Amino acid sequence: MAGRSMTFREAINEAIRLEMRRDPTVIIMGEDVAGGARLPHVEGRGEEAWGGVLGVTKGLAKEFGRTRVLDTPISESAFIGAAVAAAATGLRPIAELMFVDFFGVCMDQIFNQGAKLRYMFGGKAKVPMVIRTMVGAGFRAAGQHSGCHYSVFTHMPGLKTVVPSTPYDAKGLLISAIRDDDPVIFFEHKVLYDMEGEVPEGEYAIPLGQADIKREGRDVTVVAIGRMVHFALEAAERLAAGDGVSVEVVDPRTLSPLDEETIISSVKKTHRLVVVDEDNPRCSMATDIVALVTTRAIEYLDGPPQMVTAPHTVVPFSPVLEDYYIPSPEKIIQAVNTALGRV
Amino acid sequence: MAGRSMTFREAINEAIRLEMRRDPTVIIMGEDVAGGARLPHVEGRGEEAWGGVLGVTKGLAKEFGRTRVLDTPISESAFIGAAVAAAATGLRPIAELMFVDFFGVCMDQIFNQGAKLRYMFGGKAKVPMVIRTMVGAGFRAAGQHSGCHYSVFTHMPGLKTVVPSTPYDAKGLLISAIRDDDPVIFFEHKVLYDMEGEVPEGEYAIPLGQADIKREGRDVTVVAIGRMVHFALEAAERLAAGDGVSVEVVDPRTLSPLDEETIISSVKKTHRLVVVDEDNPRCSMATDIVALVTTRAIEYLDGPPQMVTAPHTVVPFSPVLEDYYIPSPEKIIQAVNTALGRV
Amino acid sequence: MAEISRDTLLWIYERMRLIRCFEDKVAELFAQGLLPGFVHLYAGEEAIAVGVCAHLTDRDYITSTHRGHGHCIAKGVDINAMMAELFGKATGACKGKGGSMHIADVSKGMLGANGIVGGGGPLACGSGLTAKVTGSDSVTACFFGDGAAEQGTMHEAMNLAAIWKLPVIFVCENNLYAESTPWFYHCAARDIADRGVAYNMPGILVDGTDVFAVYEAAGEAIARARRGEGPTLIEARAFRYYGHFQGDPLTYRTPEEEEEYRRRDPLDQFRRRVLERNLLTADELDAIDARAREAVEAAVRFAQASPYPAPEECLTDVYVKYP
Amino acid sequence: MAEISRDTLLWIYERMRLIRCFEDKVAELFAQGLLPGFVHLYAGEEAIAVGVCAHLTDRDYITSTHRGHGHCIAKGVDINAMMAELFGKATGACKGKGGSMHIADVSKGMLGANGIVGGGGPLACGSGLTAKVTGSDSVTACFFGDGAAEQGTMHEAMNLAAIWKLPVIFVCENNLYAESTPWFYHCAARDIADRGVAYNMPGILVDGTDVFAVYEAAGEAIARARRGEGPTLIEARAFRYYGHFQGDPLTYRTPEEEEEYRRRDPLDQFRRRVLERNLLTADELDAIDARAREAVEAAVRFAQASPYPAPEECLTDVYVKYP
Ligand SMILES: Cc1ncc(C[n+]2csc(CCOP(=O)(O)OP(=O)(O)O)c2C)c(N)n1
Ligand SMILES: Cc1ncc(C[n+]2csc(CCOP(=O)(O)OP(=O)(O)O)c2C)c(N)n1
Ligand SMILES: [Mg+2]
Ligand SMILES: [Mg+2]
Repeated sequence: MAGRSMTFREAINEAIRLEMRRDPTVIIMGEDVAGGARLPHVEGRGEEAWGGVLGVTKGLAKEFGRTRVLDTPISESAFIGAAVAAAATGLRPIAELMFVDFFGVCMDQIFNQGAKLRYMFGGKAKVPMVIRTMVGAGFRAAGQHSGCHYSVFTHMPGLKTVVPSTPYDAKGLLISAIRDDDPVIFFEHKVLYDMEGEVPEGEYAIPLGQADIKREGRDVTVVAIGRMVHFALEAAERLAAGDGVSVEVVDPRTLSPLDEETIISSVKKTHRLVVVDEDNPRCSMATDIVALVTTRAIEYLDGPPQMVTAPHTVVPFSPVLEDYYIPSPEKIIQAVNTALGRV
Repeated sequence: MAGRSMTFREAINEAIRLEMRRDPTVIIMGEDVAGGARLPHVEGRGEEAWGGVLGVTKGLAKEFGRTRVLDTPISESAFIGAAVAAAATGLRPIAELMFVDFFGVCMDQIFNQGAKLRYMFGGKAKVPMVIRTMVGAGFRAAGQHSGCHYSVFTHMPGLKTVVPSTPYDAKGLLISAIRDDDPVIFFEHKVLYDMEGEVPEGEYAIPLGQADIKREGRDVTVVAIGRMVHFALEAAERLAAGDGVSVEVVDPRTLSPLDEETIISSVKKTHRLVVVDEDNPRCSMATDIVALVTTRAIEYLDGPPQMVTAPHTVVPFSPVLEDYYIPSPEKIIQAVNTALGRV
Repeated sequence: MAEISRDTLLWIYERMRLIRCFEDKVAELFAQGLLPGFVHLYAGEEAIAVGVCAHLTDRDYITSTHRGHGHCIAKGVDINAMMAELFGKATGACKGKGGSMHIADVSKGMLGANGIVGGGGPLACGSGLTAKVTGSDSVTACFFGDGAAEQGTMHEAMNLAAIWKLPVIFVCENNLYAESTPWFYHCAARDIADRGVAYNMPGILVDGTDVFAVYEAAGEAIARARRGEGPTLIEARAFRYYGHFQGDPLTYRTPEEEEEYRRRDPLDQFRRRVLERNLLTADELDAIDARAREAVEAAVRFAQASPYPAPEECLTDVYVKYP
Repeated sequence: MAEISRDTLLWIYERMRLIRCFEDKVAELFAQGLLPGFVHLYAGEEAIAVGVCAHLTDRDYITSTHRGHGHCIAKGVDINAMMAELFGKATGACKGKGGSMHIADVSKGMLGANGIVGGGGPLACGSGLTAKVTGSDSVTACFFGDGAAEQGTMHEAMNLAAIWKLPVIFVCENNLYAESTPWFYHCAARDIADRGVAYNMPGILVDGTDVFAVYEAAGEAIARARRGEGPTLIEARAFRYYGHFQGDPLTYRTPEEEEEYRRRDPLDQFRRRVLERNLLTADELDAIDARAREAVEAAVRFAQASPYPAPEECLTDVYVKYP
């Protein structure tokens, strides 16, 4: 049914719900994903206390019960590692790492166990699991709750990484992630949860490794990730209105695998590249995409690629500082102008 | 005294020893850095059982005693976190993370505590600590003991990252790292430990953030990291001998801060860039350096930059597979030829 | 209780009241939309931080949690700087860079609130290690929640402190919940204090609403640590009055529980007991209440009048020197 | 002991002997420079893996450590495939990609040796969770070292298994050292088994050189787990005969210790006891010894005759499908 609008949060919830209905081996676990475990006045009534810290998993415990929707202790290594081996022994677990900033307490189970198990076992095992995690600045959540860091996971062989930017993509990509036979890290930008968008009913799967051209254009290719897609679209709108510049906005949607061809084709058409990434700049997706394009298609570039990223700093708390930290539509416009040699 | 030759292992040992003599607040801790703790026939005699798993810290416990040379349990979070706060309260700890591959069990203390403390406290604290860790393939140590992953640390604001390639550099950079007031991660390539080289006696400090041109050349700039510097030099030698190609080999030595100017000046001179990195390719130092050069000096490049890296795979065990995994002088020669448009 | 000096009694009440007033005011400001981000409030748990810090000087250290305001105040951090930090102002304890979850003042021995559950355990070993290596008599108190007890870092830290006989005390603030998850679900142990056995250290369970009980248990543990006899684990049970964070619907809490904790309010308990025994007078206590309220109002005025940092301040303080 | 069937007794001895022969042979091959990388040998600890796995079928799981050969053999992994793996051959259990520290055979319920100390604890919760969610009666045994007991992951895993009542047993192989560090230094607990209290689970200390003791304790724990009553912690003390890895100078070990462990050799103990009680005959045991030796020789021949993988095999098996 076209025309049905829902939030990013609801789209994610629906993807999980549909997959849990379809496949009894899909389970979900994390801190307070239901909430109120073993409290008679909550669990006893088939209720949940929270449904996730920002309500994303609300209603799942009610529908699927506490055997498939598991509240966990604050033991990320234990429950993410449990998801790895549960996946290797027959389940399709979804584990929630509440904020990506917490990866440091459980990264071993992610990159050394989950990601490498198949390879180290000579291909004789698979690990069909998903880790959902929140990323991004904008909530004044300060230095330990606002990072992106998907570069760290994209760097790691054996992991797949997904960063949806719209409710539609979030649902379709999460369905694919759950059905995928490899470990997938699914990054949800917290500022997007309340964003509304069209989301068809029922199941649909968006293949991992397929970029989406969010806006077609001729003059410059802007590759933007996650929340930055919207800033890029805003910048494109303003550039079109103001100066008649035609910006193509490419949303890779998945970072590993990366749809290299779509990015390169776009640059071959526009001859200009701007990469917009909310992550810190060093060894980042921004550098990754610039290196991809310049090693493979430098001869098509009419000028230096531009990167618009967060600075090489921790995320600050104060609104004035955080606003300075986050790439803005203004900075994107400026970078596009620079790319076009207009400054 | 010039002309004195010692191994990379000995150079590191000497750097620590000299700094511990000079500054009583320098301590060192890690698993078996002395060995045999509390065994009467070992510790009782002022001896050590191991002096580090590969003997790098041998003799330190004997000279400085067990209060300053601390064997730890296999509790990397606890002792690296302890190093962070010990640094914030007056010591200069050196903590040994035996293999970088173990960062997943303690990364939170490194990147969320150690690296961010100063920033989050508004500059009102400092964390003068060093984490020494082993990197690299070549020992047939397989998927969980052979990684590089310095990109992950270079990505993180607040950390400094150092990858020495020679005994001389190792000593001078480690001395700087210990004296530095910020947290420094010091990556030691295990295959280099037995490498000999000239190392002056006494203290000398090589500033962090200064690249070293390991070989001057005119035709192409090869930026190589750690062990790869030696492969690049070998390739340069063979290219000079065989085809008269003049290769400039730039060793950044520290990845954060990165000596951008030396790299860019070299490219401005040679007009060709090859980056050689033993790490996995995605969101790596290779992409970082390519992005640096192409965003800032693309107009000087006479052709696409080349990257020679490990593949996007786990490190395999079997010698035939591992040898295929590691970038080789041959692959560097091929990349140089491609950069020069000779293939 | 008899051994507690008048000055200490006054200090204890003053700090507990200051925490309560501070937290109630923060709740109010937050509800009015005046504070950015989110805040975790300490109201209801005052007796724990204050009962422990009553034994500490500026040369001693504490490590803290996401729920750190109470620890800060008990350790003597300036409330003007704290309030300004919550507003994100340049005059804040961290120049506006840290916010509620990272307030710190190393000069007061306060090693920072911490956004990572269990993050403070290893840090406590570090200040403990400095004391040991330099031969100072400084002690570190490590505050952590019941939920944090399930983090691997706390296990590692308690074991390390025990084998190295570090001058650290571990204070588990069991406020019955980790977010909306009750502690009896997330924790397999019968009491968290039982885990002392796992590290061959004393494990003491105290009523964390009773500042005298906390004061006594902490006093012994700190003395033991100062004597070089190693760490102690104290589990202090109390209630948190507000939601996990401000805005929490609190669906997990029952009216009975609310009633119980109101009955056992740490400030009321203290008042009742010191008045019963004629240790302090009602006037003295009322004066403290008034001063605390005024101090918090002044802190708000200070914070509101303070400037925001310049946006470019975002870029400083990452390193001491870079390159 | 009386309750152990003849078949089981034969199986136990055969597995223990096979492990011993395998490890002695690996030591020899390594010394000859025939094996790449490094190996951690299980000789001396055979009674633990075998005493536990005697209760398990292919539908049960184990998680293992860097010292995993013994666990593999006890769980029924083919020794030809194991030996070929150590040589890095294409016929290896992991096609030469894993090596000693990552040998695995999921079809046998062996979830992999593990290069990360403490890495197996969380994994054990995972196969336990699959059993629980799917309602199977499968049990998981999690082997870990004394050194691993100090990793946060083991704490988290034991707590999680306990609160979820997962069918997992935790078997701590206390071989007295973590590398060169004695366990009484790195571990604060009086016994590692004491840590059962921290998770409200039974904590049992057994002699890990006595396969009957291990068999009995593991039997009870596994039965308990199968009944859905949750996990048990078993600490089994034994000795490792070789260095931490092959090449270790063993400076930390005393002649007295070597003498003691030779006296308490698990295979000798078993032999003595079954012969004393006439449960098996010397001929039977000798025949097993001979078969084990021959099987290991055959494994070496198999491995040596096997081809190396093609170099490009480096690039496969990272993903099931990519993109
Ligand atoms: C490692 C980590 N995991 C999860 C979180 C999210 N989180 C913040 S507070 C909290 C609950 C903490 O419970 P507890 O330790 O009992 O402290 P309390 O809030 O009750 O004071 C959680 C899960 C976090 N900050 N860090
Ligand atoms: C997380 C981690 N830290 C350190 C190491 C290095 N390491 C390998 S084995 C070992 C000692 C393990 O001791 P124990 O758990 O007692 O097992 P044992 O070797 O005695 O069987 C260490 C420190 C590692 N592999 N993983
Ligand atoms: Mg709590
Ligand atoms: Mg051991």
